[in-house]
Amino acid sequence: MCIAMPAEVLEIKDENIGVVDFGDLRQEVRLDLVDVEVGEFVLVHVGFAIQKLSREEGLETREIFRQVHAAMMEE
Amino acid sequence: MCIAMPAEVLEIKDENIGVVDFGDLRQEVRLDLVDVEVGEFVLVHVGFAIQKLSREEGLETREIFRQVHAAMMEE
Amino acid sequence: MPVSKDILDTLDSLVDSDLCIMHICGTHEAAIARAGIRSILPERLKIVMGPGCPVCITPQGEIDAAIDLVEKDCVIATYGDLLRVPGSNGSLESSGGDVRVVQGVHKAVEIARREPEKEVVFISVGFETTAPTVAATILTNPPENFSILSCHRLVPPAMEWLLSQGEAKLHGFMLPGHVCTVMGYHEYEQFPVPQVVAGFEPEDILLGLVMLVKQIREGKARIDNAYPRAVCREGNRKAQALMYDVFEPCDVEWRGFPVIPGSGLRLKPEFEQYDAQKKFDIEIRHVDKHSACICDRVLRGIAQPSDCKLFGKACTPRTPVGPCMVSHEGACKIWHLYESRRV
Amino acid sequence: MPVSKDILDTLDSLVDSDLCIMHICGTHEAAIARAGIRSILPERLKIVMGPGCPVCITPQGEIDAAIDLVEKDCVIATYGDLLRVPGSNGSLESSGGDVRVVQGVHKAVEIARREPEKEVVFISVGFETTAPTVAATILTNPPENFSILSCHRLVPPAMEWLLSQGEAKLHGFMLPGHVCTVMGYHEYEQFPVPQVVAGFEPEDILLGLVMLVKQIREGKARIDNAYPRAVCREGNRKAQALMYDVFEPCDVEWRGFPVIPGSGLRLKPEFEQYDAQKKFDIEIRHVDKHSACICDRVLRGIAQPSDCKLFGKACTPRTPVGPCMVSHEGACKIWHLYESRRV
Amino acid sequence: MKVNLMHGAGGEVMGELLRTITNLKNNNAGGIGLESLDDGAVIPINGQNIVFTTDSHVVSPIFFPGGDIGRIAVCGTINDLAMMGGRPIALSCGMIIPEGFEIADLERIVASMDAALGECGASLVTGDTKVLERSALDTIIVNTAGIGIVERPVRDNGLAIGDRIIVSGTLGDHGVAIMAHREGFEFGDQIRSDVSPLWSLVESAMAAGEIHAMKDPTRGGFANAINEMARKSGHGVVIEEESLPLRKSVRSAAGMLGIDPLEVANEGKVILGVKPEDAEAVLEAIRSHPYGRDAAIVGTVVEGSNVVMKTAIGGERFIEPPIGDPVPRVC
Amino acid sequence: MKVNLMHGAGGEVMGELLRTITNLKNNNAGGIGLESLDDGAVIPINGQNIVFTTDSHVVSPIFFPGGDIGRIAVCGTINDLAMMGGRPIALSCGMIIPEGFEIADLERIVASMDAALGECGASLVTGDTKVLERSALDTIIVNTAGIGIVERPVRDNGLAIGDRIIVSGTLGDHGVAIMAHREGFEFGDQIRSDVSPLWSLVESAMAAGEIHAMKDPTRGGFANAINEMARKSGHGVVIEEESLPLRKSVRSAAGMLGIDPLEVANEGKVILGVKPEDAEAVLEAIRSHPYGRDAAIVGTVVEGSNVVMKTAIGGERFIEPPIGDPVPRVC
Ligand code: SF4
Ligand code: SF4
Ligand SMILES: [Mg+2]
Ligand SMILES: [Mg+2]
Ligand SMILES: [Mg+2]
Ligand SMILES: [Mg+2]
Ligand SMILES: [Mg+2]
Ligand SMILES: [Mg+2]
Ligand SMILES: [Mg+2]
Ligand SMILES: [Mg+2]
Ligand SMILES: [Mg+2]
Ligand SMILES: [Mg+2]
Repeated sequence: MCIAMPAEVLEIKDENIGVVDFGDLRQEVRLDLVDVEVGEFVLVHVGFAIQKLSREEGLETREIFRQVHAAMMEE
Repeated sequence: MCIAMPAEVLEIKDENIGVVDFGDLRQEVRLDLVDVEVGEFVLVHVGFAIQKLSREEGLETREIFRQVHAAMMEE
Repeated sequence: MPVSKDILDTLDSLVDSDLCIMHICGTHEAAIARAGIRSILPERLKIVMGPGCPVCITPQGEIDAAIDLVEKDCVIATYGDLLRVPGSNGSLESSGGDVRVVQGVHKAVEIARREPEKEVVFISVGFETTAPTVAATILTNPPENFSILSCHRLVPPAMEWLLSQGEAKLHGFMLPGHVCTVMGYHEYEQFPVPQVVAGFEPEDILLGLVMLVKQIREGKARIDNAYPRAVCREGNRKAQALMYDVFEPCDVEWRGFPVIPGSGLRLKPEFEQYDAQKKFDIEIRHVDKHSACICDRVLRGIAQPSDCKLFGKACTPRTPVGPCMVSHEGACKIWHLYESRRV
Repeated sequence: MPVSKDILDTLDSLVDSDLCIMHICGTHEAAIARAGIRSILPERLKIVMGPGCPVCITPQGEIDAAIDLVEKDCVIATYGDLLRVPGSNGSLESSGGDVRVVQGVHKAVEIARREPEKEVVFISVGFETTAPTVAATILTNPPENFSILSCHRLVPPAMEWLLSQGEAKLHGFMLPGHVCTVMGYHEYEQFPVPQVVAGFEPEDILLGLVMLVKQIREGKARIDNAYPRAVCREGNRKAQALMYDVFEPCDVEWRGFPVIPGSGLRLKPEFEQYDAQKKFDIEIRHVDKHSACICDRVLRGIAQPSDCKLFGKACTPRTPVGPCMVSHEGACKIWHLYESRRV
Repeated sequence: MKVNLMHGAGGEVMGELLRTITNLKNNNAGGIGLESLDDGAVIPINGQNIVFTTDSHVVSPIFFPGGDIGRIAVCGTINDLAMMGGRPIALSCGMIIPEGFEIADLERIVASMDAALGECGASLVTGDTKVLERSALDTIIVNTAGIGIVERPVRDNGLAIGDRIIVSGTLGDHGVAIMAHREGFEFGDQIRSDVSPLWSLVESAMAAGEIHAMKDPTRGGFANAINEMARKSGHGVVIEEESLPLRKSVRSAAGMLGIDPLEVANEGKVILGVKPEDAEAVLEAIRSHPYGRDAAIVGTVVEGSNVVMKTAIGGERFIEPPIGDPVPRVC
Repeated sequence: MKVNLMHGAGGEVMGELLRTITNLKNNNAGGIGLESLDDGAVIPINGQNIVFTTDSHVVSPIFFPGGDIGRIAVCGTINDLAMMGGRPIALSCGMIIPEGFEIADLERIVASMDAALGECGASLVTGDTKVLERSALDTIIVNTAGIGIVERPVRDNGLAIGDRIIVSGTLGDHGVAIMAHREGFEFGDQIRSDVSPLWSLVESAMAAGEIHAMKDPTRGGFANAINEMARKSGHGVVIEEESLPLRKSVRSAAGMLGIDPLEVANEGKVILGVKPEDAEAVLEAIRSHPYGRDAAIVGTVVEGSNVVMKTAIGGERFIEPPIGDPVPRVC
């Protein structure tokens, strides 16, 4: 039950509804489970944002890899 | 409610069911309302024989006409 | 053809004044139209249609009751004739229910036996010709899930009512041959008008007309029998007895007529379990007719379809307003099909 | 592609013994298959699928219960995934009922509001990723004609049960990234095995494998996080709180597993009015599996689909015997599609 | 406004629906197009006349005495081509099947199509199959389209004053068989559909004389087809009741069902308008064909705009196109 | 055995049903017949090649972003003719309408058919209409058949080793638009069906180089069509994932719906197998057509018997023909 897609919050309506962009595709999603602001990224599952995404940590994934890789090379 | 067709009784089964011939067309009909024998003619309405037909009286129709006609001519 | 030519010559020589004959049988109307009989009658002889089509005289409330039964998830079994008759709100055909066309009541019982988990209601219309078949079937002990909505009608009370109105200028009546096959014609002897019993072949009808016109000319009022191969004065006593074993007369409304005393048939109390009205607590409501429809007067013989303001305009065979435009034997439909282009 | 090439090179150089990794997420399986990841892994590194597809682990009895609700004329709202899962006697798709595919539980509530004359039951499957969305919705006070059949499952109790069996030779676990997005990964710290949290892009999975293999080589048993842009140790506390406001753990059967204590979620007593099982008096029955189907062992990681006697014969994607052949992410279906031709 | 069943039953009501459906600018490929509402279209391609037609078939029951939906689907299209004077060459077939349909029944239907094709030397060369949910469709639908070739197309609007009207055999057999079977009258094989491919019959009729108009009296029966031919030609037609070929069994059954056998479908008959001098020769040619043994000259084209029947008793009545599908009745 | 929904969804299961339905002796009129199961048939008539094809169309919803059932019904048949290399000339139309259908909707459908016909110079010349009871049918079905002319027919089985595979534009647009609309995802106009008539695009592609095979990736999508082309040609195909044209919005929506955009229908796309030397020229010709702007070379024909995708990450996987219609999912 775990398909989830990242999306950017474009607009927040009352009743915890947000308009988000999945990449050339906008849709309304429920924001009941997260506290977000316009411009932030969320992960959307079954029509609900289930967590905020940090762009920095996204970039950090690559960074982690680079560390792992570098560590390997050192071995 | 009065479409009725003449038919000849070909066979009588138990439970008051008769096989009759409407003219190149056989069908089972109910005989609950009449007492008939094989070879007699009946008038069939909504799947029931509603009366026996007498061949003689059928012929007699024409006879009646002839009498009427003759009487007329005498006038 | 040679015989009918002779009969026609005779009829021609007999009619020397304006005469109007009423028949009261839808099947007579169909036969007259199909054979083009009106096109060959002497000009001064007119035949009009009375309340003889069971579809035409079935009030809207009875159709509505049948549709109520559809909504109670009953399987409706009925004759094809009834399918397209408009109630207040659509017909059985458009009701979306499980509506089955049957040849006769016994086929409806077969459905009930085959599908015991369903309630099967037979919409039981028709005159004395038909009622005995229903009675005979009720007496064969149909299963519990079978019942009927009795909408039967009897002819003589309607004719009595008609004659008591004295509105129409009618010179004689052609009696319904198949009703008389069952009932005989002794019941009609009470009516002081010229009458003839006629069959349904074109020659039967022509012969009936000759006998009736002759009687009228003689200034008599009796019943002649032009259909002796099927009809005798006493009728089919067995059928009559069965009918009155199961049904009893009741007062009932006819479409276009008021409530006519003793003109309907209801199940006797001992057959109550087959009475769909009681079983499903269905009420037959009185429904007022469309204001401009003159079906009632057409059925009483005092107006022709073409006298109706709606005829051929708001009311056509496609968009029937009144029942006379629905039934194959409805005066307005037949008029529309066979007569409107001729005039 | 350049990044993944680097990761692959690293992985190649790291794997110098036979290693078997279990992931427990259907979406991981789908991503692995779609990107053809198994085709580029070092030969000695295997990934197998554990009980991670909610469709696969939903016992037949729960599908049967959903079909019981169809027969009580409920509108069934559910995810498309569930449509074709066979119960004892057909699937929701073949049930002939009013079954609607929805994007999420809130859409099921919209149906209930739009069609107040109907009873709408949401078949609520899913792990901790999904349960909070249902909880949040229940807290918005859905209408009276709405209820849910709770078939949720929790991952850690299943993993605990798996590890206690000690049957499979597994060197490490790839934790379900989106379950951990909601729950964090602190609950998994109790398990003394190498673990990594991974995302779902091909690179995410490869990175997770590198980190896990490295950990195994180090002889450690901790949890590494290869999906930090979405997952932190504590997870989404708001979502967790909502989930436990509405649901409480219960003992429940998994398909292929026995009853696992505390591995299910039921509505708390104060939300009883939304419990379809109580509202419609539905019982979830235990159904014995087809004797030869080894789904249970496939799901426990101790057998491969091709070990099953029925695989590709009696059991194909067209004629699925076990649930692993039904779900898009079922091990047997994926094996059938992507592997059978390769061998 | 919504479509109702009457819109599908032929006649005037159907005409209204057709005006909507045929309201296209791109309706003619240079020959006889959609606007003519004939049995088919004609398209001249490099000096060759291609005839093109289509019909969708829904029949209940799908197997009936004398045929099945497969035979009807092939014959219907073969016959529409033949009505244009066209030799049938190739058919397409679009099957729309409800979920749950028996594959064995499908096999029977396909075998029956093959047999009908074999009778007239045409082939089914392209097809399409759709399966619909049980809840969306409860009966199989078979669409066929067909192409043929013709030198001089025959229209349905070509009746000339004095032309004799020929029907190629007994009327009402198919419609009465279907209705009796559907309504449970249990006549068994006593009444059989006439469903047949008519190309070779039409071919020999065309060789025997000058044919001004042809039409197959399918939906709406003889009553509908003869009215359409008269209306489109701008003439009247007089039909002699006594000359109309009717099988005795069909007459009996129609009596019991309370329907007019002239108002129900035929699936193996053609109505021809023939130059008077050629009428006997054409009749002779048709009668010598196995599907034409009961052919008869039944009427004449006259001035006017009505189809009138001279009844056996010497009366006259109009033959009107039926409104809606006939329903069996008892009064 | 009974027909089930899988029998209508393409792929191997459908193949079984087709074996039943195409089991006819009279299946070929001298050219390419039913046995080839190509996009259409070819019938040589007096030295002229006639192309002939049919499809029945059922779409829910009947009006959707980018088109409607009328446009699909015309384009589907135009495109099947074009896939054979045929210039479309004339179409037939069999409408099967459920009682209660809005006449205004019918008018919209007909207008839309007319517009699509106008785009490619074809005409709808013959038709048939049936109305079914609401209880028998709950959706409109539009069958079209079409005829065209072709000098050298193009088959779907002509792939040769080394041929480049070209797709004429973005994949999955139609199927994703329909599914999203049907399942209430409320994307509005953000994703639109690609339904279009392709004749003029195909005509200019054929003028630009040697085309060995063509097929339109409709039901079952690209995955189904490329497998069929490979299987019928007896070769393998390698597809480069990164070269496949996919609209970003379609990719996003497919992600949300949990479906593979390669497995859903396109209604305005063609897959071509092109002689390697001509591939760039053909690509250029297609790209200069309004419906071909996103065309791309996506793969190569190789020895073997599988369709393999080289994934972006350097892996390999099979592209399999889908089993059954895809269903949206969340896991
Ligand atoms: S024409 Fe119509 S409205 Fe007028 S009397 Fe006849 S049925 Fe009634
Ligand atoms: S192949 Fe089928 S029967 Fe065997 S384990 Fe997999 S799902 Fe079960
Ligand atoms: Mg025709
Ligand atoms: Mg046709
Ligand atoms: Mg036809
Ligand atoms: Mg097709
Ligand atoms: Mg013609
Ligand atoms: Mg195609
Ligand atoms: Mg096609
Ligand atoms: Mg196609
Ligand atoms: Mg037609
Ligand atoms: Mg091709």
